[in-house]
Amino acid sequence: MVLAQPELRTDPEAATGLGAGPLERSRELAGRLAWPTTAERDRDRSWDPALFAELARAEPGPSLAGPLVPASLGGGGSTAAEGLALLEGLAEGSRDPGLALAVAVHAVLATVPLRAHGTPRQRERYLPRMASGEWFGALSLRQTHGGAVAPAVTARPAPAGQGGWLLTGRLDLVAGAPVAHHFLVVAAHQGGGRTTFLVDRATPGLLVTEGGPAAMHTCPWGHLLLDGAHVDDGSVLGTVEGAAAEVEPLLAVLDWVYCSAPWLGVMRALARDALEAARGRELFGRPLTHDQATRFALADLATQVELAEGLLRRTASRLDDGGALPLQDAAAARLFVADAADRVTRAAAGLTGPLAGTGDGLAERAHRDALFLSRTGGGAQVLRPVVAASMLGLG
Amino acid sequence: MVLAQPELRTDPEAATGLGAGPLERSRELAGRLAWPTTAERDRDRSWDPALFAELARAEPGPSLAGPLVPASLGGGGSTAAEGLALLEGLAEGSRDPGLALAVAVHAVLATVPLRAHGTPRQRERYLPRMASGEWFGALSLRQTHGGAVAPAVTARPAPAGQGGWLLTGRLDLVAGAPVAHHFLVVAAHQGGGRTTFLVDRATPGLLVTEGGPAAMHTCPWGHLLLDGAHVDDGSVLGTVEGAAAEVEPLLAVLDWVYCSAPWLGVMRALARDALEAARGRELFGRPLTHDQATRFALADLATQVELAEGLLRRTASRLDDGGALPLQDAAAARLFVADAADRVTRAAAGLTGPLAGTGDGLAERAHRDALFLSRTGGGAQVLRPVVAASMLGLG
Amino acid sequence: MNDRPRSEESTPAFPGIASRAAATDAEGRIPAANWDELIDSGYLRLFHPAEAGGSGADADAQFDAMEALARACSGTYWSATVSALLCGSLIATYGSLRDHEQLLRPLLSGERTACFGIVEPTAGSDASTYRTTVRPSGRPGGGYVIRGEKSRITNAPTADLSVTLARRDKGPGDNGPDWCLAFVNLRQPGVQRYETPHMGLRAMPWGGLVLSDAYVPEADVVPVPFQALSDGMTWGWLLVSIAAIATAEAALTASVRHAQARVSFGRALAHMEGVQAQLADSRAQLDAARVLARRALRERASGSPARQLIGMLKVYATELAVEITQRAVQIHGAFGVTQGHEVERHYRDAQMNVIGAFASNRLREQLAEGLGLGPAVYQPFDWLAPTGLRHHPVSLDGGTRAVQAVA
Amino acid sequence: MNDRPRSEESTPAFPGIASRAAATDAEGRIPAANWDELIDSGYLRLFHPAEAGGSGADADAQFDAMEALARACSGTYWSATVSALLCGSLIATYGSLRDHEQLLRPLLSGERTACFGIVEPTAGSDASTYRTTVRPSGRPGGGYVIRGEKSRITNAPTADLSVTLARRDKGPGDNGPDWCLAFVNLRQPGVQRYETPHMGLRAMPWGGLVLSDAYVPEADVVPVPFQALSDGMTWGWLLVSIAAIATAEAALTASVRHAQARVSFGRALAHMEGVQAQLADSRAQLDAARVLARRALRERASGSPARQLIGMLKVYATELAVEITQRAVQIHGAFGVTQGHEVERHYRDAQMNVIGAFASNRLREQLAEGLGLGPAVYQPFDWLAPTGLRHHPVSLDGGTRAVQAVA
Repeated sequence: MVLAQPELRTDPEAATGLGAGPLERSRELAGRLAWPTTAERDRDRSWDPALFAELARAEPGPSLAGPLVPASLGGGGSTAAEGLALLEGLAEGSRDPGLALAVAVHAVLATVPLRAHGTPRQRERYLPRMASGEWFGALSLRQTHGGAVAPAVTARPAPAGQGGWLLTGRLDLVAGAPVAHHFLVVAAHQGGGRTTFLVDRATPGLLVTEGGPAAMHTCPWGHLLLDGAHVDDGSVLGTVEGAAAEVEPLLAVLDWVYCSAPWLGVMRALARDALEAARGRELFGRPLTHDQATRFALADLATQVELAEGLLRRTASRLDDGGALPLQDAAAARLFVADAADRVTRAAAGLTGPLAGTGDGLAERAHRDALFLSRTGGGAQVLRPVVAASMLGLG
Repeated sequence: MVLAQPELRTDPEAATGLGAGPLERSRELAGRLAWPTTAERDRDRSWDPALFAELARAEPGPSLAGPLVPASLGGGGSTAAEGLALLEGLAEGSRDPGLALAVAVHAVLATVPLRAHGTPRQRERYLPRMASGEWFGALSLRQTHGGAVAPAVTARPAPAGQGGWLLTGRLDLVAGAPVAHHFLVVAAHQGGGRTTFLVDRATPGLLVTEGGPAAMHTCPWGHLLLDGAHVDDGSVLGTVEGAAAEVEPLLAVLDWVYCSAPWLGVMRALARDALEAARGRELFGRPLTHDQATRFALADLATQVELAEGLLRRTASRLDDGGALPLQDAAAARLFVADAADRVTRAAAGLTGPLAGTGDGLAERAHRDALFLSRTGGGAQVLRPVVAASMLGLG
Repeated sequence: MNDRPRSEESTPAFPGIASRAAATDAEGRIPAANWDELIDSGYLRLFHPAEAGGSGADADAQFDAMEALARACSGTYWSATVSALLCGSLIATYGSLRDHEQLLRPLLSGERTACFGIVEPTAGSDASTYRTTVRPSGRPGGGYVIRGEKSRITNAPTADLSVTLARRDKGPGDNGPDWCLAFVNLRQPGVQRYETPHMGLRAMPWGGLVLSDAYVPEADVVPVPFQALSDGMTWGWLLVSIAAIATAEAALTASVRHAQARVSFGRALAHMEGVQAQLADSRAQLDAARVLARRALRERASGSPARQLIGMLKVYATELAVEITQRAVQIHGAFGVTQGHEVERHYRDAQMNVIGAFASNRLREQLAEGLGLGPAVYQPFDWLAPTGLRHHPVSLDGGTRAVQAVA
Repeated sequence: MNDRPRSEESTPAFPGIASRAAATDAEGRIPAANWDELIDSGYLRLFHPAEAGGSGADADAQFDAMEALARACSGTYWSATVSALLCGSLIATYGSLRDHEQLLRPLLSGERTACFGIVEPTAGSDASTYRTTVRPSGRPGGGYVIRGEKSRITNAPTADLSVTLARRDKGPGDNGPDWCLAFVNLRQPGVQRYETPHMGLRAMPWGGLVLSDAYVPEADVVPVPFQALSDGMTWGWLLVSIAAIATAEAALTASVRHAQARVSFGRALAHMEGVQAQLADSRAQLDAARVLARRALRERASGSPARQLIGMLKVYATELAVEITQRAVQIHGAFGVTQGHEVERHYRDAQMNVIGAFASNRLREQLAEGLGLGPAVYQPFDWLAPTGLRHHPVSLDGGTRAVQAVA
């Protein structure tokens, strides 16, 4: 398969004042290291540990494995906005939403709760090794929208003397499971309160199996089976029964913002592909670029990309400005980005896929994976009530 | 994989007065013979000749291999509306848009032009064997919307003494190619006129290779390479240079109507799946069926199915009523069905796929294949001008 | 293809009504000449059998006539069709020819008009909030009186008769239904009316009735179980759907004409693919709506409730007409928002059909129930907080709890 | 979050203008009290630097004030902003402070208003069809006269000054541009005006100017290459976009209020997930539009043409506002189509913004060009017949050719 290297576009950050850098560097890196094997990894549903290691240790610039980990703990020390840009660039360069999702889950969703709610001991134990890429952190995407779905894991106190907790239940949709060193698991107590636990892979009573959804094939997927798995008190992240006020809303915001981030890059790549495809086709003996309806579709596609970029970046930058982001703003941004991704993938696929059987198949993969995006983070059925609650003063 | 047999619904034909029968029989047959292997065939991109043979020879009722072939020539002798119903039922029972496409191409698109424009000799040679399923007929879906795309095959007169024509060019998107006995090929003459040829697989200078689009995996796909392939005068279907007035508009109507037909069945299956999925899920501790937004989505989904059914069946039945169907009515029906399929697959996938990894994966397959539907038959870029031309008196 | 408008020869075209449509809209009332034309055309008689004074047209002829009138003037169509078809059918269905022929015949001859008094000021389609009540008059001659207010009612400002949904003031031992239809003569003391100015369908009389113990003869109070009434209402959904289809067709026809005539940048709009795309999409969608509408009318006219089908039609056709009139405004540019231009009127009219009869989302609820999802279950919106997804400003450094108090 | 409306303390709220909005719409003209309030608020001065008589507000303050005024009364906003921002900027950009300060200052003080005379009756945005021409007056004192007709112009019926796009009647040896902006005093003989009634923004004066050799002093005719003018026009796109955002926000706010108050079937609408979905989608989309609008205004105010960005904004924001006002009508039910209700006004106003300035599809053409697809290429729609896809009724039995002659 002979493919042109993805064409690079001037870094949009330069225009928006985020400071040149992370997006462009990560895009270049991903285009060089990941993109050549993207179509293959997607077809084989494979994860390349060496590729991740390379992405994690790439110099210079913020680490892709731990951009939001403080520099003092070996991380990139990046701002929230820079972290967003890194994931945008990763997806745009690699043209691989699955890889970018795996990185987002490890580098942001599994990491930031430790930064935010970890004890000093937990932070020192986990964060440096996560930021270096040595330890991969994983979690179930069923647990990133609070208690909207009934908790699948329960916690009960371990027998007297033993201390700690016994966890029981099953989790699917665990992004990173096959390669993870440890997992974030939210478990419900008998009274209904929920606690977040750090569960190491080696925990007795924990079984990890492979298997995942019909999308995002380049992300390593698995299931967790917890059969009275014993975790000690030191594995509690945050407060016992405090998840609903601590880790759960944080995970929701992180999913809504950072799992959306790659799609800004994917949409830009699709917009470029669609333009190229229109330039290359003829219909009725005329270039397709002369067709007004096609021109309109491309104009709308570019507009969606611009709108999604603006809203999501603005949302992430609020985490830097004020330090606290209302949940509903993150939900609104995700709602918009998922809808834009749906529109853009359909419009682009209308011009480029699935007839050709040429290229790296981004149109088809993105069309499939955009559906996944729209169903995760709770989907519209969770996002809309979260946004509406703040408008209506209810919920 | 343990799956429930698709639930059968009362035959809608009974209500619409088409007479009970073909839809229900073909759905039952396909559910029994094809559906158990659908997910597997899709995964492996495989074609099962034994399955096709069974579908072709199933008794009683109109043959699935040649419903529109007159009974005197061994076919089903069905009406146009019954032919539509057979394909609806095939897709609904098999839950396999790719298989239904392959059957539609063979049994209708490759067959009806012979019925309509074949010489008695051609009809007698081809139609009985096609109707029995012995000979599979194939063609490129690039050639079902007239000369909208530049003809990829040229015809020049064979050297004096030899007689006949030499065909040169390449065709991709040939549905049925790997298993076909012969092909319908439209070729352009130097002066621009176009002729339809019946090209037997054994023709010297014809090379058939496998390979297809990133969708409709259960249809056998291939490419034709014609390198001065010699065909005699008896292989001309219709008039020399007459394709634009004979076979091309007919093929367009057949594609627009009969390649859309399976989607009525697919949409019904998806609507049923979506209802089931909503019934089985809980969110925020409440059944999803209590969620008003979900209820609205299901209501709209059912409405789209009803609208698409009504319009497409009405269009097909005009071929029975009056004997002549304006091209633009078929184009309008396809435009509507492709849009409905897009809406229904997205709505259904929003409720059933792609997180589960359970079931037979219809939601994901249909989501992928609906994109294919919307891009074939010329896509909206061809359909809209055809409809608009008749409204505006231009074109 | 009979899912396209029939040719002018075979369908009453209402040329006078059409020629006055802009003026009728501007003046906000239906001129007498329109009623004369309606009467002469036989339109009002189409929907009922000969024994009731009608001409008993078949469903397709009814459809053609309805679409033709609605294309000519949607406000006139609404007023006439609510009276002759909807109110006429309610009287014929729930009343009896013996007792109520003298109410029905004048509606079909055009001597009188009727309104369907259902909605009340407090709420839309939620009948549980309705308070209008019929009780025995206590007068020597017997009969009943009715008291209550009906609002946002087509023809209320002008009608002679109201087919009125009311509660029955049931005496002890009365085990009859809680509800009735009362056929109320509006030309009597105890009836006040008011007009409600409205965005579209301006010619259509629309407003309220205040009934202050208005008299109703005993025979004109027909007890009806509430559920039984719902079939009668689908006539309303159907007539509104056909109004929407006609408005959309009129807007589409105007768009084609404008596209053919209007030159921009050296080309008629008709040559622009973007315009072609809008026209073609509208054509396909409107064809689909019309096929469904003909089928629904056929089923309804043959006695089937066809409730699910008509509900789907109402939702789709009315929302589609808004979309098509919007495209028409866009194709017409500034002309389309200039008062007096046909398209400006269609745009305002189209939205009325979405709201009229049951609004779309209320119908979607019923469609969902018809799909087997069970009746709508309302639950207070208080289920978000326990999930941790409400009122939590989030910080990357764990400020969640600290900020929570502020939220 | 500064992509939400600011709190009332920090932004002029135009309480009087807001309180009169329904009456202003119903009467179809802007009352003098509105102009007094505008002048007092300093709104008209925001967009220009002190040396031109302005107050030089930054882009975010401009945005907040524009949105606040447009929410208070969209018709008043259009009129005031076309005069002070659009016409003021055209004068400041293409004229000079030395020559034209006396034209600009009264616009910012509110003593006078201006209109932008661009479109002509024959066509919309296609300047090649414009015929209005400036030629030397031939009078002893020099100067020019202008002749032509401009139509569908905001403020034309009332303005004191027209910033007029016109052709230059070039004498021999004149190698200057073919076009000019003529600053035409409309209070003189040779100027006639007319009003064009319009669906929405009814308070906004809208209509035509007939210029019959009206006099223009020499200094007030500014030759401009046509291309250079296009940057000035983007101010118009921007002001319309902000009108759309404000109308959408107003409709959304009204919807939230109605949903909280309105009880149907025993529950406030606010507790229904279908209503929540509509509100949430509107919120997300409107947030995205506002982020883009603030960015576009910042870039434009800092001197960048930001043409592509503003074009995207105009298309998206104006079409979104139509959608959001439609949802508002649906949430409000019959209230939303009752004249005098805020939402009925927003619904009519919203569509004007799609049409106003360049219409959406014309802008999409320009966006496509900006994406590198080359200029629009029009070709007669005659390319279907050779493909075999026109006029071929098809039969399964090969009737094609036979029937073809009939088609």
